[in-house]
Amino acid sequence: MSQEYFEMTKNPISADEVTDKVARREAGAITAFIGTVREFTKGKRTLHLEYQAYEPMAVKMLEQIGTEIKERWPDAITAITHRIGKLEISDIAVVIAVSSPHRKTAYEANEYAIERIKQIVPIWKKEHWEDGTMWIGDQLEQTPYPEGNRRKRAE
Amino acid sequence: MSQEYFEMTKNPISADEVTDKVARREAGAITAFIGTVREFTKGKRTLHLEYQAYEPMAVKMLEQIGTEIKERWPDAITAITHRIGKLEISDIAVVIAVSSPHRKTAYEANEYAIERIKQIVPIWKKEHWEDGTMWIGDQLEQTPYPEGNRRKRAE
Amino acid sequence: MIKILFFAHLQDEAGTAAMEIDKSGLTVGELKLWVQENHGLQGLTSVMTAVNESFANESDLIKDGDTVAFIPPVSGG
Amino acid sequence: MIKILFFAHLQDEAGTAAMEIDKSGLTVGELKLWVQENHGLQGLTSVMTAVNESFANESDLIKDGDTVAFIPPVSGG
Repeated sequence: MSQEYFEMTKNPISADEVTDKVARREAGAITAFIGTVREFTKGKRTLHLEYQAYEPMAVKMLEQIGTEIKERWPDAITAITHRIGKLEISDIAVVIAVSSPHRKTAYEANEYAIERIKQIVPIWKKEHWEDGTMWIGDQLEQTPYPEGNRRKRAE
Repeated sequence: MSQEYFEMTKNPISADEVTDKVARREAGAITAFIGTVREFTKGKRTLHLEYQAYEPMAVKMLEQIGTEIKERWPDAITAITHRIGKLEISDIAVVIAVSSPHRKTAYEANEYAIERIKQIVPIWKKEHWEDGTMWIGDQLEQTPYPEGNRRKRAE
Repeated sequence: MIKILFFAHLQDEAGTAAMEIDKSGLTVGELKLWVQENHGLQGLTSVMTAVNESFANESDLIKDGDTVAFIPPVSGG
Repeated sequence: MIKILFFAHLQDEAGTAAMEIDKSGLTVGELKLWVQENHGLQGLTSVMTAVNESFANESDLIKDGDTVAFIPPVSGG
Protein backbone atom coordinates (compact mmCIF):
# COMPACT_ATOMS: atom_id res chain seq x y z
CA MET A 1 0.00 0.00 0.00
CA SER A 2 1.24 3.46 -0.84
CA GLN A 3 2.11 5.63 2.12
CA GLU A 4 2.17 8.94 0.31
CA TYR A 5 0.51 11.51 2.56
CA PHE A 6 -0.30 13.95 -0.27
CA GLU A 7 -1.69 12.51 -3.45
CA MET A 8 -3.52 13.29 -6.65
CA THR A 9 -5.45 10.39 -8.14
CA LYS A 10 -7.67 9.56 -11.10
CA ASN A 11 -9.40 6.80 -9.12
CA PRO A 12 -12.22 6.83 -6.56
CA ILE A 13 -11.04 7.83 -3.09
CA SER A 14 -11.68 5.78 0.04
CA ALA A 15 -11.99 8.00 3.12
CA ASP A 16 -10.92 5.10 5.36
CA GLU A 17 -7.69 4.69 3.41
CA VAL A 18 -6.79 8.33 3.94
CA THR A 19 -7.66 8.36 7.64
CA ASP A 20 -5.72 5.11 8.14
CA LYS A 21 -2.57 6.94 7.05
CA VAL A 22 -2.74 9.34 10.00
CA ALA A 23 -3.95 6.87 12.65
CA ARG A 24 -1.37 6.23 15.39
CA ARG A 25 -1.07 5.30 19.06
CA GLU A 26 -0.55 8.93 20.10
CA ALA A 27 -3.76 10.09 18.41
CA GLY A 28 -6.98 10.49 20.33
CA ALA A 29 -8.74 12.32 17.53
CA ILE A 30 -8.87 12.03 13.77
CA THR A 31 -10.93 14.45 11.72
CA ALA A 32 -11.80 13.83 8.13
CA PHE A 33 -13.17 16.26 5.59
CA ILE A 34 -14.83 14.58 2.63
CA GLY A 35 -15.62 16.93 -0.22
CA THR A 36 -18.30 15.50 -2.48
CA VAL A 37 -19.88 16.61 -5.74
CA ARG A 38 -23.10 18.44 -4.90
CA GLU A 39 -26.02 18.29 -7.32
CA PHE A 40 -27.36 21.82 -6.84
CA THR A 41 -25.42 25.06 -6.41
CA LYS A 42 -27.58 28.16 -6.02
CA GLY A 43 -30.47 26.37 -7.68
CA LYS A 44 -28.45 25.27 -10.69
CA ARG A 45 -28.21 21.56 -11.37
CA THR A 46 -24.82 20.00 -11.96
CA LEU A 47 -24.75 16.91 -14.21
CA HIS A 48 -21.15 16.07 -13.48
CA LEU A 49 -17.80 17.74 -12.85
CA GLU A 50 -14.38 17.60 -14.33
CA TYR A 51 -11.26 18.38 -12.29
CA GLN A 52 -8.00 19.31 -13.96
CA ALA A 53 -4.72 19.85 -12.12
CA TYR A 54 -1.15 20.88 -12.65
CA GLU A 55 -0.29 17.61 -11.00
CA PRO A 56 3.34 17.87 -9.87
CA MET A 57 2.79 21.37 -8.52
CA ALA A 58 -0.50 20.37 -6.90
CA VAL A 59 1.29 17.62 -4.96
CA LYS A 60 3.98 20.12 -3.91
CA MET A 61 1.34 22.58 -2.72
CA LEU A 62 -0.49 19.87 -0.75
CA GLU A 63 2.84 19.03 0.88
CA GLN A 64 3.35 22.69 1.65
CA ILE A 65 -0.04 22.77 3.41
CA GLY A 66 1.13 19.79 5.46
CA THR A 67 4.27 21.72 6.40
CA GLU A 68 2.28 24.81 7.35
CA ILE A 69 0.06 22.69 9.59
CA LYS A 70 3.09 21.08 11.22
CA GLU A 71 4.43 24.54 12.05
CA ARG A 72 1.15 25.77 13.55
CA TRP A 73 0.05 22.53 15.19
CA PRO A 74 3.20 20.44 15.83
CA ASP A 75 1.10 17.54 17.21
CA ALA A 76 -0.92 17.16 14.01
CA ILE A 77 -0.32 14.74 11.15
CA THR A 78 -2.09 15.41 7.85
CA ALA A 79 -2.91 13.37 4.75
CA ILE A 80 -4.74 14.71 1.70
CA THR A 81 -5.91 12.96 -1.46
CA HIS A 82 -7.55 14.91 -4.29
CA ARG A 83 -9.17 13.29 -7.28
CA ILE A 84 -9.05 14.58 -10.86
CA GLY A 85 -10.91 13.67 -14.03
CA LYS A 86 -14.65 13.20 -14.41
CA LEU A 87 -16.69 12.98 -11.22
CA GLU A 88 -20.37 12.17 -10.83
CA ILE A 89 -22.78 13.57 -8.22
CA SER A 90 -21.86 12.35 -4.71
CA ASP A 91 -18.38 11.23 -5.81
CA ILE A 92 -15.60 12.17 -3.42
CA ALA A 93 -13.37 14.94 -4.79
CA VAL A 94 -11.07 15.35 -1.80
CA VAL A 95 -10.38 13.77 1.57
CA ILE A 96 -8.40 15.58 4.25
CA ALA A 97 -7.47 13.60 7.36
CA VAL A 98 -5.77 15.06 10.42
CA SER A 99 -4.82 13.18 13.56
CA SER A 100 -3.81 14.71 16.84
CA PRO A 101 -3.67 13.76 20.52
CA HIS A 102 -6.47 16.29 21.14
CA ARG A 103 -9.57 17.04 19.16
CA LYS A 104 -9.44 20.85 18.99
CA THR A 105 -6.24 20.71 16.94
CA ALA A 106 -7.68 18.05 14.65
CA TYR A 107 -10.70 20.24 13.80
CA GLU A 108 -8.74 23.47 13.39
CA ALA A 109 -5.95 22.02 11.27
CA ASN A 110 -8.45 20.21 9.06
CA GLU A 111 -10.42 23.37 8.34
CA TYR A 112 -7.17 25.25 7.71
CA ALA A 113 -6.23 22.63 5.10
CA ILE A 114 -9.40 22.99 3.03
CA GLU A 115 -9.15 26.78 3.11
CA ARG A 116 -5.56 26.60 1.86
CA ILE A 117 -6.47 24.10 -0.86
CA LYS A 118 -8.91 26.66 -2.18
CA GLN A 119 -6.15 29.28 -2.23
CA ILE A 120 -2.92 27.73 -3.45
CA VAL A 121 -3.38 24.27 -4.98
CA PRO A 122 -3.50 24.36 -8.81
CA ILE A 123 -6.68 22.36 -9.36
CA TRP A 124 -9.61 23.56 -11.43
CA LYS A 125 -13.21 22.47 -11.57
CA LYS A 126 -15.32 22.49 -14.73
CA GLU A 127 -19.05 22.39 -14.13
CA HIS A 128 -21.21 20.51 -16.62
CA TRP A 129 -24.81 21.71 -16.61
CA GLU A 130 -27.76 20.92 -18.85
CA ASP A 131 -27.16 24.19 -20.70
CA GLY A 132 -23.40 24.26 -20.94
CA THR A 133 -20.08 24.07 -19.19
CA MET A 134 -17.87 26.47 -17.27
CA TRP A 135 -14.49 26.51 -15.60
CA ILE A 136 -15.09 27.74 -12.06
CA GLY A 137 -12.48 30.24 -11.20
CA ASP A 138 -12.62 32.15 -8.00
CA GLN A 139 -10.56 30.64 -5.22
CA LEU A 140 -13.22 31.14 -2.61
CA GLU A 141 -16.19 30.68 -4.92
CA GLN A 142 -17.50 34.09 -4.04
CA THR A 143 -17.40 35.58 -7.51
CA PRO A 144 -17.92 32.78 -10.02
CA TYR A 145 -17.68 33.77 -13.65
CA PRO A 146 -20.98 35.11 -14.85
CA GLU A 147 -21.21 33.11 -18.05
CA GLY A 148 -19.70 30.68 -20.51
CA ASN A 149 -15.98 30.17 -20.63
CA ARG A 150 -15.06 33.74 -19.86
CA ARG A 151 -12.52 34.20 -17.13
CA LYS A 152 -12.59 36.94 -14.58
CA ARG A 153 -11.23 40.19 -15.95
CA ALA A 154 -8.76 42.14 -13.94
CA GLU A 155 -9.05 45.83 -13.47
CA MET B 1 -27.68 -2.80 6.26
CA SER B 2 -28.91 -0.96 9.29
CA GLN B 3 -29.86 2.65 8.69
CA GLU B 4 -29.95 3.72 12.31
CA TYR B 5 -28.33 7.14 12.53
CA PHE B 6 -27.56 6.89 16.24
CA GLU B 7 -26.12 3.65 17.50
CA MET B 8 -24.30 1.97 20.34
CA THR B 9 -22.31 -1.11 19.36
CA LYS B 10 -20.06 -3.74 20.91
CA ASN B 11 -18.29 -4.29 17.56
CA PRO B 12 -15.48 -2.42 15.79
CA ILE B 13 -16.71 0.72 14.01
CA SER B 14 -16.03 1.49 10.35
CA ALA B 15 -15.78 5.22 9.73
CA ASP B 16 -16.82 4.74 6.11
CA GLU B 17 -20.03 3.02 7.18
CA VAL B 18 -20.99 5.98 9.37
CA THR B 19 -20.14 8.61 6.76
CA ASP B 20 -22.03 6.62 4.10
CA LYS B 21 -25.21 7.11 6.14
CA VAL B 22 -25.09 10.89 5.75
CA ALA B 23 -23.86 11.04 2.13
CA ARG B 24 -26.45 12.47 -0.27
CA ARG B 25 -26.76 14.40 -3.52
CA GLU B 26 -27.35 17.68 -1.70
CA ALA B 27 -24.15 17.37 0.33
CA GLY B 28 -20.94 19.04 -0.74
CA ALA B 29 -19.18 18.41 2.56
CA ILE B 30 -19.02 15.57 5.01
CA THR B 31 -17.00 15.87 8.19
CA ALA B 32 -16.08 12.89 10.30
CA PHE B 33 -14.73 12.86 13.82
CA ILE B 34 -13.05 9.60 14.74
CA GLY B 35 -12.26 9.28 18.43
CA THR B 36 -9.55 6.70 19.04
CA VAL B 37 -7.99 5.21 22.16
CA ARG B 38 -4.82 7.15 22.89
CA GLU B 39 -1.87 5.38 24.52
CA PHE B 40 -0.60 8.23 26.69
CA THR B 41 -2.57 10.81 28.66
CA LYS B 42 -0.46 13.30 30.58
CA GLY B 43 2.47 10.90 30.51
CA LYS B 44 0.49 7.98 31.88
CA ARG B 45 0.29 4.87 29.72
CA THR B 46 -3.08 3.30 29.01
CA LEU B 47 -3.08 -0.47 28.43
CA HIS B 48 -6.67 -0.61 27.30
CA LEU B 49 -10.04 0.97 28.00
CA GLU B 50 -13.47 -0.22 28.92
CA TYR B 51 -16.60 1.72 27.99
CA GLN B 52 -19.87 1.17 29.80
CA ALA B 53 -23.17 2.78 28.85
CA TYR B 54 -26.76 3.08 29.93
CA GLU B 55 -27.58 1.92 26.43
CA PRO B 56 -31.21 2.85 25.77
CA MET B 57 -30.74 6.28 27.31
CA ALA B 58 -27.43 6.77 25.48
CA VAL B 59 -29.17 6.16 22.15
CA LYS B 60 -31.90 8.64 23.14
CA MET B 61 -29.33 11.27 24.05
CA LEU B 62 -27.45 10.76 20.76
CA GLU B 63 -30.78 11.25 18.98
CA GLN B 64 -31.34 14.39 21.02
CA ILE B 65 -27.97 15.74 19.86
CA GLY B 66 -29.10 15.05 16.29
CA THR B 67 -32.28 17.04 16.97
CA GLU B 68 -30.33 19.92 18.49
CA ILE B 69 -28.08 20.03 15.43
CA LYS B 70 -31.10 20.00 13.11
CA GLU B 71 -32.50 23.01 14.96
CA ARG B 72 -29.26 24.99 14.81
CA TRP B 73 -28.13 23.87 11.35
CA PRO B 74 -31.24 22.79 9.40
CA ASP B 75 -29.11 21.73 6.41
CA ALA B 76 -27.05 19.24 8.42
CA ILE B 77 -27.59 15.51 8.72
CA THR B 78 -25.82 13.68 11.54
CA ALA B 79 -24.95 10.07 12.31
CA ILE B 80 -23.13 8.89 15.43
CA THR B 81 -21.91 5.43 16.43
CA HIS B 82 -20.29 4.85 19.82
CA ARG B 83 -18.62 1.62 20.82
CA ILE B 84 -18.76 0.01 24.27
CA GLY B 85 -16.87 -2.85 25.90
CA LYS B 86 -13.12 -3.40 25.88
CA LEU B 87 -11.09 -1.26 23.47
CA GLU B 88 -7.39 -1.51 22.66
CA ILE B 89 -5.03 1.36 21.81
CA SER B 90 -5.95 2.96 18.44
CA ASP B 91 -9.39 1.33 18.41
CA ILE B 92 -12.21 3.64 17.35
CA ALA B 93 -14.47 4.61 20.26
CA VAL B 94 -16.78 6.96 18.41
CA VAL B 95 -17.48 8.22 14.89
CA ILE B 96 -19.51 11.36 14.25
CA ALA B 97 -20.42 12.13 10.64
CA VAL B 98 -22.16 15.31 9.50
CA SER B 99 -23.09 16.16 5.94
CA SER B 100 -24.14 19.54 4.69
CA PRO B 101 -24.29 21.46 1.42
CA HIS B 102 -21.54 23.74 2.77
CA ARG B 103 -18.43 22.91 4.74
CA LYS B 104 -18.62 25.49 7.54
CA THR B 105 -21.80 23.90 8.87
CA ALA B 106 -20.31 20.42 8.63
CA TYR B 107 -17.33 21.43 10.78
CA GLU B 108 -19.33 23.40 13.34
CA ALA B 109 -22.08 20.83 13.80
CA ASN B 110 -19.54 18.02 14.10
CA GLU B 111 -17.62 19.79 16.87
CA TYR B 112 -20.89 20.62 18.61
CA ALA B 113 -21.78 16.92 18.61
CA ILE B 114 -18.59 15.77 20.34
CA GLU B 115 -18.91 18.51 22.98
CA ARG B 116 -22.50 17.44 23.70
CA ILE B 117 -21.55 13.76 23.87
CA LYS B 118 -19.13 14.68 26.65
CA GLN B 119 -21.94 16.46 28.49
CA ILE B 120 -25.13 14.45 28.24
CA VAL B 121 -24.62 10.93 26.89
CA PRO B 122 -24.49 8.28 29.67
CA ILE B 123 -21.26 6.52 28.68
CA TRP B 124 -18.35 5.98 31.04
CA LYS B 125 -14.73 5.15 30.39
CA LYS B 126 -12.61 2.97 32.66
CA GLU B 127 -8.88 3.38 32.19
CA HIS B 128 -6.69 0.33 32.65
CA TRP B 129 -3.09 1.23 33.52
CA GLU B 130 -0.14 -0.87 34.57
CA ASP B 131 -0.77 0.12 38.19
CA GLY B 132 -4.55 -0.05 38.40
CA THR B 133 -7.86 1.00 36.97
CA MET B 134 -10.13 4.03 37.30
CA TRP B 135 -13.51 5.19 36.10
CA ILE B 136 -12.95 8.58 34.48
CA GLY B 137 -15.61 10.89 35.65
CA ASP B 138 -15.50 14.52 34.78
CA GLN B 139 -17.57 15.41 31.73
CA LEU B 140 -14.88 17.59 30.25
CA GLU B 141 -11.95 15.60 31.60
CA GLN B 142 -10.61 18.61 33.37
CA THR B 143 -10.77 17.25 36.89
CA PRO B 144 -10.27 13.50 36.75
CA TYR B 145 -10.54 11.66 40.01
CA PRO B 146 -7.29 11.82 41.88
CA GLU B 147 -7.02 8.14 42.71
CA GLY B 148 -8.52 4.65 42.65
CA ASN B 149 -12.24 4.27 42.29
CA ARG B 150 -13.19 7.34 44.25
CA ARG B 151 -15.70 9.59 42.62
CA LYS B 152 -15.61 13.35 42.82
CA ARG B 153 -17.01 14.62 46.09
CA ALA B 154 -19.55 17.36 46.11
CA GLU B 155 -19.35 20.08 48.64
CA MET C 1 -41.61 -1.13 43.08
CA ILE C 2 -38.88 1.19 41.83
CA LYS C 3 -35.98 -0.09 39.79
CA ILE C 4 -32.61 1.53 40.50
CA LEU C 5 -29.62 1.36 38.12
CA PHE C 6 -25.98 1.98 38.98
CA PHE C 7 -23.15 2.69 36.54
CA ALA C 8 -19.38 3.13 36.53
CA HIS C 9 -17.88 3.62 40.02
CA LEU C 10 -21.35 3.63 41.60
CA GLN C 11 -21.86 0.10 40.31
CA ASP C 12 -18.58 -0.96 41.90
CA GLU C 13 -19.53 0.71 45.19
CA ALA C 14 -23.06 -0.66 45.28
CA GLY C 15 -21.78 -4.08 44.28
CA THR C 16 -24.65 -4.42 41.83
CA ALA C 17 -25.87 -2.96 38.54
CA ALA C 18 -29.53 -2.85 39.54
CA MET C 19 -31.87 -3.33 42.43
CA GLU C 20 -35.57 -3.03 43.16
CA ILE C 21 -36.95 -1.27 46.19
CA ASP C 22 -40.44 -0.99 47.54
CA LYS C 23 -40.64 2.71 48.26
CA SER C 24 -42.97 5.25 46.79
CA GLY C 25 -43.86 8.88 47.13
CA LEU C 26 -40.21 9.94 47.24
CA THR C 27 -38.63 12.75 45.28
CA VAL C 28 -35.41 12.13 43.40
CA GLY C 29 -33.50 13.99 46.12
CA GLU C 30 -35.10 11.92 48.88
CA LEU C 31 -34.37 8.66 47.07
CA LYS C 32 -30.71 9.68 46.72
CA LEU C 33 -30.47 10.24 50.47
CA TRP C 34 -32.16 6.94 51.18
CA VAL C 35 -29.81 5.02 48.86
CA GLN C 36 -26.78 6.75 50.36
CA GLU C 37 -27.80 5.79 53.87
CA ASN C 38 -28.93 2.25 53.13
CA HIS C 39 -26.44 1.11 50.51
CA GLY C 40 -23.18 2.71 51.51
CA LEU C 41 -22.91 5.05 48.55
CA GLN C 42 -21.23 8.35 49.20
CA GLY C 43 -21.56 11.62 47.39
CA LEU C 44 -24.65 11.02 45.28
CA THR C 45 -25.25 14.76 45.57
CA SER C 46 -22.97 15.45 42.58
CA VAL C 47 -24.58 12.73 40.51
CA MET C 48 -27.35 13.38 37.99
CA THR C 49 -30.46 11.24 37.93
CA ALA C 50 -32.51 9.88 35.07
CA VAL C 51 -36.08 8.70 35.52
CA ASN C 52 -37.25 6.42 32.72
CA GLU C 53 -34.25 7.40 30.58
CA SER C 54 -34.71 11.16 30.85
CA PHE C 55 -32.75 13.51 33.09
CA ALA C 56 -34.79 14.46 36.17
CA ASN C 57 -34.72 17.22 38.76
CA GLU C 58 -34.10 16.67 42.46
CA SER C 59 -37.70 17.64 43.22
CA ASP C 60 -39.34 15.28 40.68
CA LEU C 61 -41.62 12.69 42.28
CA ILE C 62 -40.87 9.02 41.64
CA LYS C 63 -43.86 6.84 40.80
CA ASP C 64 -44.36 3.13 41.24
CA GLY C 65 -42.88 1.27 38.26
CA ASP C 66 -40.31 3.98 37.44
CA THR C 67 -36.72 3.16 36.56
CA VAL C 68 -34.28 5.48 38.28
CA ALA C 69 -30.67 5.62 37.07
CA PHE C 70 -27.87 7.44 38.81
CA ILE C 71 -25.66 9.08 36.21
CA PRO C 72 -22.19 10.03 37.42
CA PRO C 73 -20.30 12.56 35.27
CA VAL C 74 -20.00 10.98 31.85
CA SER C 75 -16.80 10.30 29.92
CA GLY C 76 -17.76 8.99 26.50
CA GLY C 77 -16.43 10.25 23.18
CA MET D 1 13.62 27.51 -24.87
CA ILE D 2 10.89 28.21 -22.37
CA LYS D 3 8.02 25.79 -21.84
CA ILE D 4 4.62 27.37 -21.20
CA LEU D 5 1.66 25.52 -19.66
CA PHE D 6 -2.01 26.49 -19.85
CA PHE D 7 -4.83 25.22 -17.63
CA ALA D 8 -8.61 25.46 -17.34
CA HIS D 9 -10.16 28.23 -19.48
CA LEU D 10 -6.70 29.43 -20.55
CA GLN D 11 -6.12 26.03 -22.13
CA ASP D 12 -9.39 26.34 -24.02
CA GLU D 13 -8.51 29.87 -25.17
CA ALA D 14 -4.96 29.01 -26.18
CA GLY D 15 -6.17 25.84 -27.88
CA THR D 16 -3.26 23.94 -26.39
CA ALA D 17 -2.03 22.68 -23.04
CA ALA D 18 1.61 23.53 -23.65
CA MET D 19 3.95 25.28 -26.02
CA GLU D 20 7.61 26.08 -26.30
CA ILE D 21 8.94 29.48 -27.21
CA ASP D 22 12.42 30.71 -27.93
CA LYS D 23 12.54 33.85 -25.84
CA SER D 24 14.83 34.66 -22.98
CA GLY D 25 15.68 37.47 -20.64
CA LEU D 26 12.00 38.26 -20.00
CA THR D 27 10.39 38.83 -16.64
CA VAL D 28 7.19 36.99 -15.77
CA GLY D 29 5.23 40.17 -16.39
CA GLU D 30 6.83 40.70 -19.78
CA LEU D 31 6.16 37.11 -20.81
CA LYS D 32 2.51 37.51 -19.87
CA LEU D 33 2.20 40.56 -22.13
CA TRP D 34 3.95 38.74 -24.96
CA VAL D 35 1.65 35.71 -24.66
CA GLN D 36 -1.44 37.93 -24.52
CA GLU D 37 -0.44 39.74 -27.66
CA ASN D 38 0.77 36.75 -29.66
CA HIS D 39 -1.66 34.03 -28.62
CA GLY D 40 -4.95 35.80 -28.22
CA LEU D 41 -5.24 35.37 -24.46
CA GLN D 42 -7.00 38.10 -22.59
CA GLY D 43 -6.70 39.14 -19.01
CA LEU D 44 -3.58 37.31 -17.91
CA THR D 45 -3.07 40.13 -15.45
CA SER D 46 -5.30 38.46 -12.85
CA VAL D 47 -3.60 35.14 -13.35
CA MET D 48 -0.80 33.86 -11.09
CA THR D 49 2.33 32.40 -12.57
CA ALA D 50 4.43 29.45 -11.48
CA VAL D 51 8.00 29.00 -12.61
CA ASN D 52 9.26 25.43 -12.23
CA GLU D 53 6.26 24.55 -10.04
CA SER D 54 6.65 27.41 -7.56
CA PHE D 55 4.64 30.62 -7.51
CA ALA D 56 6.63 33.50 -9.01
CA ASN D 57 6.47 37.30 -8.88
CA GLU D 58 5.83 39.50 -11.91
CA SER D 59 9.41 40.79 -11.73
CA ASP D 60 11.11 37.36 -11.62
CA LEU D 61 13.41 36.69 -14.56
CA ILE D 62 12.74 33.63 -16.69
CA LYS D 63 15.78 31.56 -17.64
CA ASP D 64 16.34 29.26 -20.57
CA GLY D 65 14.89 25.81 -19.76
CA ASP D 66 12.31 27.10 -17.29
CA THR D 67 8.74 25.81 -17.26
CA VAL D 68 6.24 28.63 -16.85
CA ALA D 69 2.63 27.80 -15.91
CA PHE D 70 -0.20 30.29 -15.87
CA ILE D 71 -2.42 29.56 -12.87
CA PRO D 72 -5.92 31.01 -13.06
CA PRO D 73 -7.82 31.28 -9.78
CA VAL D 74 -8.04 27.72 -8.48
CA SER D 75 -11.22 25.82 -7.62
CA GLY D 76 -10.19 22.51 -6.09
CA GLY D 77 -11.50 21.04 -2.87
